[in-house]
Amino acid sequence: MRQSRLHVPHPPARPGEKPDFSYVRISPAGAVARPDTRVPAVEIEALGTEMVRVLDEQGHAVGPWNPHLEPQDLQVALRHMLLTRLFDDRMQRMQRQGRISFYMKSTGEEAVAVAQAMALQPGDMLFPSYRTQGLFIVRGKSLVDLMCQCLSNTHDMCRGRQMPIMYHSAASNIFSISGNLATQFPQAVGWAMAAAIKGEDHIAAAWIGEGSSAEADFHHAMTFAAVYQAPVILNVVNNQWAISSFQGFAGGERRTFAQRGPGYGIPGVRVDGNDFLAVYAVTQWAAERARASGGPTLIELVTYRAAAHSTSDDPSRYRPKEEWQAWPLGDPIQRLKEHLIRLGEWSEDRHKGLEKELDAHVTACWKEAVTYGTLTEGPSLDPLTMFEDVFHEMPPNLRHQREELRRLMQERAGAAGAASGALEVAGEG
Amino acid sequence: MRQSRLHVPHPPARPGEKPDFSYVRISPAGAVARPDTRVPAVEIEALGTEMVRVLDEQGHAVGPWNPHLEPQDLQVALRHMLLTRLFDDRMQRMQRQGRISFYMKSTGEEAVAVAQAMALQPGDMLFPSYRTQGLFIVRGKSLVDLMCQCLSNTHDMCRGRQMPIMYHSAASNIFSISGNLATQFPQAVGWAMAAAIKGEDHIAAAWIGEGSSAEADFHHAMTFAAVYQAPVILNVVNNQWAISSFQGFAGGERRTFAQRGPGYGIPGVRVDGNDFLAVYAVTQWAAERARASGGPTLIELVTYRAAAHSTSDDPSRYRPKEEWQAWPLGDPIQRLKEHLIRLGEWSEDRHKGLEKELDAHVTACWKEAVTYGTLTEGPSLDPLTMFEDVFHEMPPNLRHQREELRRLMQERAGAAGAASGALEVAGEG
Amino acid sequence: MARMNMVQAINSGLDVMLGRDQRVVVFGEDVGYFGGVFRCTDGLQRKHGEHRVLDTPISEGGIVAAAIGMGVNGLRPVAEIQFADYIYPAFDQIVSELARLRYRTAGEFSAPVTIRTPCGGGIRGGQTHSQSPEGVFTHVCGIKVVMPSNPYDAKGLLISCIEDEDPVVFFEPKRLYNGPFDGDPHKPAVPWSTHPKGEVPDGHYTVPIGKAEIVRAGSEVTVLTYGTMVHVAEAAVKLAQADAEIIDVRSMVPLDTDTLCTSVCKTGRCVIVHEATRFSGFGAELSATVQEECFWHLEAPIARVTGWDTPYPHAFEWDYFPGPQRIVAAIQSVMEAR
Amino acid sequence: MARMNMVQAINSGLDVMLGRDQRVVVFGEDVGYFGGVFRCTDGLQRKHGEHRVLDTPISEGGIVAAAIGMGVNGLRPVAEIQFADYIYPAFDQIVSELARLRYRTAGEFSAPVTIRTPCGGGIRGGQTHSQSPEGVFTHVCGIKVVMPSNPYDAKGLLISCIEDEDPVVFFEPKRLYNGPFDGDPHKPAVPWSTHPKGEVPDGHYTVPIGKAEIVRAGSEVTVLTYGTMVHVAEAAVKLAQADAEIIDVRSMVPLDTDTLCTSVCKTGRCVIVHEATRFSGFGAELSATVQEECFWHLEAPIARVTGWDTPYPHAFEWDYFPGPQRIVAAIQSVMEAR
Ligand SMILES: Cc1ncc(C[n+]2csc(CCOP(=O)(O)OP(=O)(O)O)c2C)c(N)n1
Ligand SMILES: Cc1ncc(C[n+]2csc(CCOP(=O)(O)OP(=O)(O)O)c2C)c(N)n1
Ligand SMILES: [Mg+2]
Ligand SMILES: [Mg+2]
Repeated sequence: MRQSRLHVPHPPARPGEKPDFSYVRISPAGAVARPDTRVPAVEIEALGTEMVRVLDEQGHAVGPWNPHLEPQDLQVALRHMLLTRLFDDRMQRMQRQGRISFYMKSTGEEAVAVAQAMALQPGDMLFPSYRTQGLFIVRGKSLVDLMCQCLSNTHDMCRGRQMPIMYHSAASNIFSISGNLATQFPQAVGWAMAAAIKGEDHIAAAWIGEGSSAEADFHHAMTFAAVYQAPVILNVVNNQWAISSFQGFAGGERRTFAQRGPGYGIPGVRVDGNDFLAVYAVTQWAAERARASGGPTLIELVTYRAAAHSTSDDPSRYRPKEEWQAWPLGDPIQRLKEHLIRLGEWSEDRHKGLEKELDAHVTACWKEAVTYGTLTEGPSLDPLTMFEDVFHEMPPNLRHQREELRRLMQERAGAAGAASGALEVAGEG
Repeated sequence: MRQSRLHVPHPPARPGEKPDFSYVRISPAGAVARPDTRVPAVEIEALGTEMVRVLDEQGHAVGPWNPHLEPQDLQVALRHMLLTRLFDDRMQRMQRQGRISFYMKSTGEEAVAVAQAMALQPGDMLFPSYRTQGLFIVRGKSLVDLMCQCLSNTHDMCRGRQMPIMYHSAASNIFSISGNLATQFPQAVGWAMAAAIKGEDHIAAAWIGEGSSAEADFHHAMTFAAVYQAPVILNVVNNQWAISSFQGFAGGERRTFAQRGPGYGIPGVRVDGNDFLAVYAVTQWAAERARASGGPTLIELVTYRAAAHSTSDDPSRYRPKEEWQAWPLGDPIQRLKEHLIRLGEWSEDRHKGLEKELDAHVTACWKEAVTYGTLTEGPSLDPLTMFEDVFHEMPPNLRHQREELRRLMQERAGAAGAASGALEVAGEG
Repeated sequence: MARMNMVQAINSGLDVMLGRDQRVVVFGEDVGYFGGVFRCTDGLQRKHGEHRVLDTPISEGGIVAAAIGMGVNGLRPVAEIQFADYIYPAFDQIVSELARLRYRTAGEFSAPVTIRTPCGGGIRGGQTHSQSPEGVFTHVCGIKVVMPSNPYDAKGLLISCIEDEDPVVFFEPKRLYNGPFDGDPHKPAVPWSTHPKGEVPDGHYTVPIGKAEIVRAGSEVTVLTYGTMVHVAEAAVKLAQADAEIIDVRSMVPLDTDTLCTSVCKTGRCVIVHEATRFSGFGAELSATVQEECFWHLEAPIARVTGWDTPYPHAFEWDYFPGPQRIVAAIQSVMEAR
Repeated sequence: MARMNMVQAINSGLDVMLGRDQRVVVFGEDVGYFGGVFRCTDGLQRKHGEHRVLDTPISEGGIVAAAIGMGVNGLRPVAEIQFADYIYPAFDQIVSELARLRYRTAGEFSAPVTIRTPCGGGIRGGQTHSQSPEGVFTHVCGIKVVMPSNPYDAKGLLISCIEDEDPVVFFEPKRLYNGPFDGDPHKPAVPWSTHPKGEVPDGHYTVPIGKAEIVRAGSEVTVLTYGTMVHVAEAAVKLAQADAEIIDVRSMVPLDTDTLCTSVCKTGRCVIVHEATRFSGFGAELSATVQEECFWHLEAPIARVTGWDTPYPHAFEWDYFPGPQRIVAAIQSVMEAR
């Protein structure tokens, strides 16, 4: 056969090679203009190639995108991000100890979910991905609840039906994570269309990874959002990796992901995803635009997946171990912390104190969570509940199957002992 | 409920209203620069908003995109386009007479398929849509073959399995039309990837309507083409309508369809689809680019669907009857004809002569085609063939079903008379 | 009470629900201004406004995804997929999302979406306008699947679907839009106005999901069928001169096992008829269920009469279609067994 | 001859075919450099080059579409869908295109694509990493469907699929990747090296598509099953102390009806076991077919042991999984009938 002429993308570095992020185009902090939120998409295409940044190398907040938040707000943000990280660390450890079956960290990307959730209103509906646990933390979902989901225990919001991290919270206006990539993107658009149809002011926001942007649902979301000018913020979190595939395999070699927007007539904004202030400001901008019937915005959040893809993954097989250290946009927590110190509103001591406090909080939450059972020990959900919620009302075939399982369980437990307990449950579904 | 804030696109005119094509941005003929085919996509984004045009109002070929074709080639082109139109007209009449079950015309869009097929090489693989019959005509597929397909008769290339117009031709390197919109777009990319993997020089080209660009497969095609820099030309035929939905419902209100390209890092070129020379030139440009490993090109061909969507459709229900007359880019056949006359290479008389000749040819072809049977009369395919080609080799269940049908047919025909005929067929599959 | 064909009945069902419930929105390709390629939504946009009766991009996946989001946000979306043959691009959204949302969120979220889609053959539509993919959806937990066989049921069932808390795929046998069809394409078309089920109340009423209907009572053999084939089966039963009990399954999920199996246990013989291909079609589930429930009453093997295991061929429509001849043969073989 | 687990056997099958046939290309998400999330393609890119073993965008629809185009252009694509749960975005390309291409072009075009995809539960994967969607594909005319239950068959069948002129969906029961699994998650894992089917030739060989295998001969009852459940059924048969004939269906389309029905006609009793949900699952087709062919020999109703009709629940995996207890109960009830 003749020489192949196929172009096959290559990441800048594989294990054993020197990390190289020269492909990431970075604008200086403060350098990108902030257009009015009513400006048509066609006039602001540069936002898709530049990178909105507020925090400079010295930790100052500079330029037109500075959201001018109060120090208290920044302290709250720092707390949320730190809590997210400590929660992630703990859960990963618990997975390693065999207490939960699986986990996915958001380490290095905490600013994305935390800043965006803070910039939105409580009535805005969030369509999370599996790496936006910060949304739940900002919206006040208790860690115990999140842990109970990961434990599939008696307090599990999913009643044992989902793998760990597939949270949701109707009360917090956060939609459910399914495990199927990108599916929630066009659903968020539908939600936003409904808000518009009802004449309501709430907007929707959705998150996917850059790798997932190759799925059909990205296109569905963009098309419907553009056609109906739906009040929605569509976020692509470009953390450079999709399991072992670098962002070039999703089409990031030649264009930014934000640049997909203009092709649909949707503004695309590229932002330093590790800059809390920039992420906050850009989200606020897009939200204001959407709320004022200005239509959707596509935001690309440039960040780096510092941890393994999941507890099932070993990134040292496909990327240099020290890539995270070489990442030019740093660590979002470190950067916000330095900014607060620079403002005179924070100190290393206070930071250590906060870390200690939050770590204790995580410990306390975990202790409480496991009292509600784990996947293997302690109180556990009644397996007969598995037949509920398939439909609003249980149809006959599921009733029969539930009875069959009940009999099998009784048989297993030894008919005598189990009978009374199982009969109690019978009233339930 | 409060006032809906949803944006619902509106076509410029509905029945009873005055046609209004002011939304179609038209560049003067000759005005758009022709970049070198090796220029990176990012430098030629303007090609997505401008409109490449060669034929001016006076019928002169002007500007850098003039492909400088020989008059003989232009005469061949005119012949192909005219034949396409006359073929369409005849088949529509035959459908009205109940001779075939269905038909779709390409009236007003003939330049698209004819110019593009002429600009490509015979070894290039074409992935047609149902409105690109001109591809088959340029590649020399006989009208009789096309008619036999529409008649589902004994010579039907599809052996009675497809509705009319779902042609294909392996010998002509034209892929099959399925009826499912847009599916062939990413298949063409796969074909082109294979060509690249094999180190071959052939390229692929595919066509979809602007309405179909909303399907997932558009995104699949664009992503894979961009990632692997596949040698493929992806054509969106924007004929303003998708059955009753104007192009705004596919996202055409704010951007051109060509502009989708740059978001993926793919050049997007917008061309006057009714200007044979411009379509030829743009296709040639994209083909040269692809063949030289320059990767894919997205072409938007701006044209107008002059006829009904299909024989099942009545466009007077949803658009002004006189829209076609108001279409600012005219009729591709008329325009090429005028150009040839202006060149001194054609005349009204010759045109009339050609029309007559081609019409007679169509008549002759039809006469021949019906000798091979129609859906309702004359010789017909053996129904038992319907079990073939489901698989390469017929599995047992299909053999049984074929036997069952054979028995039923015998029963119907009256056991005695039919038996011998049916036994003959038995040897076949 | 008016005489309606099935298109009018569906239109009326949508109209009634758009009028009664502000949450109902109706959308799909060519559904809005034009009123749908089969005219099922004719006039509804004019009457209820273009924000409640909408055209959409040609994107079945996007249509269902948007419907899910709307359903989550409190609307009652009724989405049209122009042909059931084109429902597959939406398959992931239906299977992975719509059907599972309530389950995976333990009831916190759900989307009461109705997906209407014309199915079936007999209209010279070839392989991409004739499919009957209902069987595939019946294997998906969490989604209901129904198919009416007449205008009265169409309207009543559609209203039930829109009011139901669960998602439903509502299949419309397009061969029945204009009249009952007895399987003989050469006979003149019969309009619904001549059929008792062409009498349709103007206002609101429901036909319950999950209930089969005994279309013809009989004692010798049970014919289980749905959609277009109900009428073909009726014609076949007349030809076969058998005292058959014909049951219109109507609701595939949930399935009215009781009605079905009570009948078969009574008659001891069963013929299952559907237009879809045979292998792993819904008839397989019907057969398996009946066999499990009625084994000791069966006097002959359960027979299936279905489309052949090939794509739907344009030219051989009437050799492909499981018409009266094949049903009669099956009834006879089942009756003659032992 | 080497000892291989199922991952190694699949890897070896791909390696052999990449080596023998320049037309073979292997691709999918994380398949190239990394070697696949289950390591089935480990080392293949290094050995055969990155133009024949490729990573792809995360786009199952695009993957299958590209495979079709490549197949049409003379290659023999082997595409991986990372989990069978994620095959639905490719459903339209598989059903409407891949399966129908040969038919609709009367054989002029075809695409000999193999789609490999890990399926099934038992790995704490919850509802989106445990599904068994094979049944849905068996209803699609024009595509073959196979599922091996051991390393030897996995490699031999995979090679047959790649060499086959028709498209095939090749399901890999991921619970079996590292060892046979008898249904008891509390027992220590057993490696394939202890199992006779863990002996796998290094080079080229084939296991034919369309042939079932009698895994255990017996006379009292026939157990029809495939994939992971073959081993669970073997364990159950031991527990039940029944002289059961266990048949590994292996190839669902085409189905080896002869082997299956010969056995049931002999034993007169039949239990069907699969992991997928029951309603309209592939067991329904098996039951219907057996019933049609063996009716006069059946001494008891055919029983189905399957996943419950719910999505696959993470926490209740072992109450959901149709384990030995349920199979034993079914065998006993079938044996005791009458
Ligand atoms: C439809 C679908 N295909 C494949 C997968 C398997 N998968 C899970 S995560 C992942 C990578 C996603 O990468 P990206 O979108 O960049 O998000 P990130 O993990 O980087 O946050 C893949 C392929 C899936 N969950 N769903
Ligand atoms: C997947 C799919 N969805 C819907 C249809 C029904 N349909 C056939 S043609 C058509 C309109 C297509 O419009 P466009 O892509 O603009 O092409 P044009 O007809 O204008 O050439 C529709 C909706 C289909 N064939 N396939
Ligand atoms: Mg990523
Ligand atoms: Mg169009």
